[in-house]
Amino acid sequence: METRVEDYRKLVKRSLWVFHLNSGSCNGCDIEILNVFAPRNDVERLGIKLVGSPRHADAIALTGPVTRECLPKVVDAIKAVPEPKIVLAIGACACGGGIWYDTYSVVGGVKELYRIMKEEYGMEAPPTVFIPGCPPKPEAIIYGVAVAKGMIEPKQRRMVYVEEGGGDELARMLEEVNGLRHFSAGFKVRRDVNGT
Amino acid sequence: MMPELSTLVNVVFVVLFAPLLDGIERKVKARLQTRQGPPVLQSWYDLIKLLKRPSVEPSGSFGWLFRLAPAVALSSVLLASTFVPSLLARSMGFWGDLIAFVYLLALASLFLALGGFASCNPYAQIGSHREISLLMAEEFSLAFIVAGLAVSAGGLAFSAMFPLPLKASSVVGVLAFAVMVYVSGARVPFDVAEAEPEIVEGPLIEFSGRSLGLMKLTAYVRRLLLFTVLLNFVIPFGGVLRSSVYVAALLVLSAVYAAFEAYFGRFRTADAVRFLKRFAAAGFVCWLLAVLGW
Amino acid sequence: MGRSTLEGRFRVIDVSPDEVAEVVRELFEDGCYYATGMGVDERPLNGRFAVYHAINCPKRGVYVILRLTAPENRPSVPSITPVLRGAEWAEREAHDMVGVTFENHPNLERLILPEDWPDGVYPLRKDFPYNRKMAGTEGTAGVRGERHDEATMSVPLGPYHPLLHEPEYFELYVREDRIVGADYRGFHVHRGMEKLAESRMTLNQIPFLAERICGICGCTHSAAYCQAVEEAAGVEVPERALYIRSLMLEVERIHSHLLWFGVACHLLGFDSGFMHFWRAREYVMDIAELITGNRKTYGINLVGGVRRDLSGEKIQKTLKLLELAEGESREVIDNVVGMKELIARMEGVGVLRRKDAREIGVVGPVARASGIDTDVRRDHPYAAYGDLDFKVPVYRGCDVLSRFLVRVDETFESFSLVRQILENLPDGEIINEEYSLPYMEFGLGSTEAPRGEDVHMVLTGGENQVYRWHPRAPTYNNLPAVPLMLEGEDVADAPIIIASIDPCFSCTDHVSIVDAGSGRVLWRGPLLEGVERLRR
Amino acid sequence: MGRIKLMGLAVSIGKVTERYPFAPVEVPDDYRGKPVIDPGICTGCGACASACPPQAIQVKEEGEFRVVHLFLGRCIFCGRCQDVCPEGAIRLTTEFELATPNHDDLHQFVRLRMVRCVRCGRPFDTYRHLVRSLREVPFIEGERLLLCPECRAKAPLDWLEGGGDGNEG
Repeated sequence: METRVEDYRKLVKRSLWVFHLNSGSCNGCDIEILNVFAPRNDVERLGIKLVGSPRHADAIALTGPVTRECLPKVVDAIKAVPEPKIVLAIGACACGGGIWYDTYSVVGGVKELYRIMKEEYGMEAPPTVFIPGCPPKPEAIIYGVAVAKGMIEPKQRRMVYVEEGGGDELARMLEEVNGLRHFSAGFKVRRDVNGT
Repeated sequence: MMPELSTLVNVVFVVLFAPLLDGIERKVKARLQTRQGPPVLQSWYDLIKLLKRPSVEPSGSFGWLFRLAPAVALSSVLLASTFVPSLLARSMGFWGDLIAFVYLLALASLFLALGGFASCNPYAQIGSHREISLLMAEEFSLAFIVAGLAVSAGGLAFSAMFPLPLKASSVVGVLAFAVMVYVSGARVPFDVAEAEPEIVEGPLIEFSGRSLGLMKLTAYVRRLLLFTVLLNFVIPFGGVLRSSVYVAALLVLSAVYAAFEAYFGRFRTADAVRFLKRFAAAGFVCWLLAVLGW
Repeated sequence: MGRSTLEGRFRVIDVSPDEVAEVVRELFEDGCYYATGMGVDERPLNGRFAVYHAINCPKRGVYVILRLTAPENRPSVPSITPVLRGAEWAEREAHDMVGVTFENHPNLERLILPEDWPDGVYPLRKDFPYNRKMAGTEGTAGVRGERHDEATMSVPLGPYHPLLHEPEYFELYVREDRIVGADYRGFHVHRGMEKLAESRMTLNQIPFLAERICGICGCTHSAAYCQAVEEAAGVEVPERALYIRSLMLEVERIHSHLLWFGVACHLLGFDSGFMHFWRAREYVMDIAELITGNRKTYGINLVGGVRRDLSGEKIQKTLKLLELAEGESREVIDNVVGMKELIARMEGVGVLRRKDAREIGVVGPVARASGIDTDVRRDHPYAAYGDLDFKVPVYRGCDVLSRFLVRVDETFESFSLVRQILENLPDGEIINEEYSLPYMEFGLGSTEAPRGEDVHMVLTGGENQVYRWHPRAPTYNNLPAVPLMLEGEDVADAPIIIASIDPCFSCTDHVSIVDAGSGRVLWRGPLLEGVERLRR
Repeated sequence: MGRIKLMGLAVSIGKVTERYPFAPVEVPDDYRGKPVIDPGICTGCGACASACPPQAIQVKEEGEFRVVHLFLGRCIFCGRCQDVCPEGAIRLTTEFELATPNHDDLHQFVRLRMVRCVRCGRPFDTYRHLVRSLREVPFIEGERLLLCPECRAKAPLDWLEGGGDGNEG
């Protein structure tokens, strides 16, 4: 797997042709994809070109949550791109299904798509670079492409924070609270107070 | 130098330089669109990548024709390049090399179209249709121009025509030929066969990997050869000076053509064909002048 | 129920099934056109299904909402399509999604849901869970359209085609490079949005959902939704908020039109034009990023106002960027108009006659290019447009060029509007959050999106939710005109003609549609062909 | 003529291409970029989760812990979480370089310890949220906050019936 990615990166180091595959996106990401070809960002300078035929492509820029209607066509288009290939999942919809990730007419992002591809079509999931954003700004897309080409080490990392401390802390906390209120600690309920 | 060796040098030069020239054109266009553009070697990078990738054969295609087309197309332009003096002034000419040259280039176009038909993709078929109708329309003008120039130079061999004698007919002929070079280079507004927004690169849609690379290389070489013939018509001297003037002129010519291309909208097929039919008049004038001996 | 709101921008009238056709005919003869319609499952409230038809009367500045109901056991109401053609899709949509039958409808085919969707399952009924995934059924395919003869070739445009950038499907029937017929089939971008809004979402989450109906003109959708709720709940929106809303709507219009010019140039083979326009557009994107924190999805509208204020510094920066954008766009447009071969490819192409335009009920620049003087900003003033000064360009060429010119004029009107807004920005609060949401109150919000009239209807629900939300994007009204425009044209002109309505399929497909424009029975098969041909 | 002028315009403007990714790019200070939860402040109250339109933030309970899970892949960067967070624990940064080949990198988890109900022993709220609530309500109310909602609902009855000590746990 690793070597495959390495080979791929070597192959597309200076020339990466991308097929744009919209699987039911709102257009936001699609226009930003076009935007990276406009003068301000001009990714042609990095050897990147948008191609109209999946046959010519080295990578797929996938946008949208993959609607139920699009699913077979998306699978076909992915199939039509010759190996080795990579998928750039662009935007919140492609990365995680977006705002409609769980509705009746949406598959819900590439993870789900790959699951269905494997189960129903017996296809392996291609390596994927996730580019979150809604839509990602053009620079974020370029960053994603740079990550895919191995030009940049991604800096986004999984973060897990686990709160330390345990049961003893309750007493300390309550002391603190009670201290603030000039009451003694304890849980006695005073029944004689009105308004409880 | 021996003609064989010099021809070999020329062929190698043509193959190496043609993608570079395309890279330069891309750069020029980019600059005229206020953007940085790709590195000048970009077309080479693209080609190398394509040649490394496998080619996929679509299911419904005529396999053998589909497989054969890129190879035939490339070999015909390469064969054509042996007749034309490019970097070095000597090459393997023979008495009818002009005719052979013209038809070898046409053969390359034809196989591009046939490859498109063979892929059985509807866009490719429309593209191939357009390619053929354009080819027909081009032939008409080209026939007059070539005939005019041949009469003017007094022979059908390149050796007689390079350079052309300074006559009214040759001036008109060269100018008309310059336009034909633009047209058959498949440039906007005459790129109807490959129109990306309409029919997705037309005949090339189903080609991938190696065969796409060969097709692209064919197109680059074709353009370079057309430029070369045009320049040979006018460069009057030989030797080292010729080589450097040739390369410099090639760069200038290609930049000018690229600038034109960047600032034109695409024709409809019918408009393009109509234009070419009218343009045949220029070829006719050239021929007439030549016949009259001017 | 049975109330009638006599003031404001709309009026709800309960009509009986017997009189609806007559009422609709009278309205149409009065110059009104069909805006949109929705089916509502009101069974939990009163055991009935309801259909709301919204009819726009621009002359009177009011939307007339006709409400029809039918009992649960016999969900059937008379169709108004025979009287008003524009209602065809809306009625089919209600039939498909809610399961209301329309008597005498000429073509009550499935419209939105995939062909393999099981019969008798209606996603917009209240008993359908929004996140239920339905397995497909076999054997519901219909008959394929019959335009094929020896000399006619069928050219698929889509579902994946560089022209579209969205998965949609046009099938052109071509004889020697001439288009003899065209079909459109949509529904690829149906994302189940309406159901989602009434199930999982709360009142102030929906603006963000509405914004994602379309990534180009999202702000106009969220504004229309907020207006609809504000109308329903009677929320007073602070003056400053209204101005900021207008500001973003105009910024959006500029960016959308510049985008369109660029795409039009690209489709005409003039890529440098694309580059020039998109360079100028980049300043507009910067303005949006500066004011809202994102280039595209502004996320600025909430019910009751807007989320972000505008500091003096930002206003100064905006004005500076605006000047750059306007200067460059002006220069580029003036020169592009001077390029003869581009103009020649737009002139006289894709003609939509005024009469057809009226009947179909096209909106926005498409209508204005066919000589119909309509603009929601002027006819039904909303946000700050009542205070602002602008012209509505109208052209009579009926062709692609006129649509181009309408957009040119509009772009520069918008530049002036942005300036007016920034100069006259009133002080004060930007949001009013002190409101209470009534139960089952109807609201309608409409805006002039870059592509035309955008209408949202809302029925408020309890507990910070909506009971029903129905957006209708402008492309929904414009698309039926495309097959008419295509007929008899050169294949090479198909892209620019389709693009000339500035189609936004994701907008339309929030519910999505299919149609042949000619009432042909459709089949799902050909949809796959384009890609199948690419398959190994 | 138009085309010559346009060409001239292009030449006079020159090249507008930025050097990104080889040079950084400026974004406005209030750009809506990556949301970050400050795990030291978050109390796990769940306000963000209920405001989040795509449910990119979800709050779940896993045994002793309440888990605030932010899934960046689904985030639409609207900033509603920042609007509604009572603690200011979540805010949007200007960071937009989020691309990664690894789906796991798109998740942020904040696991907060929960308090057990003093009566039935069921974990029902985070320490932090409880402490905060205790500070804000009168002390008597505060003691009731140590009960889980169910026990709390029952509590007044117990007292009226003379059930005695509320502190059984």
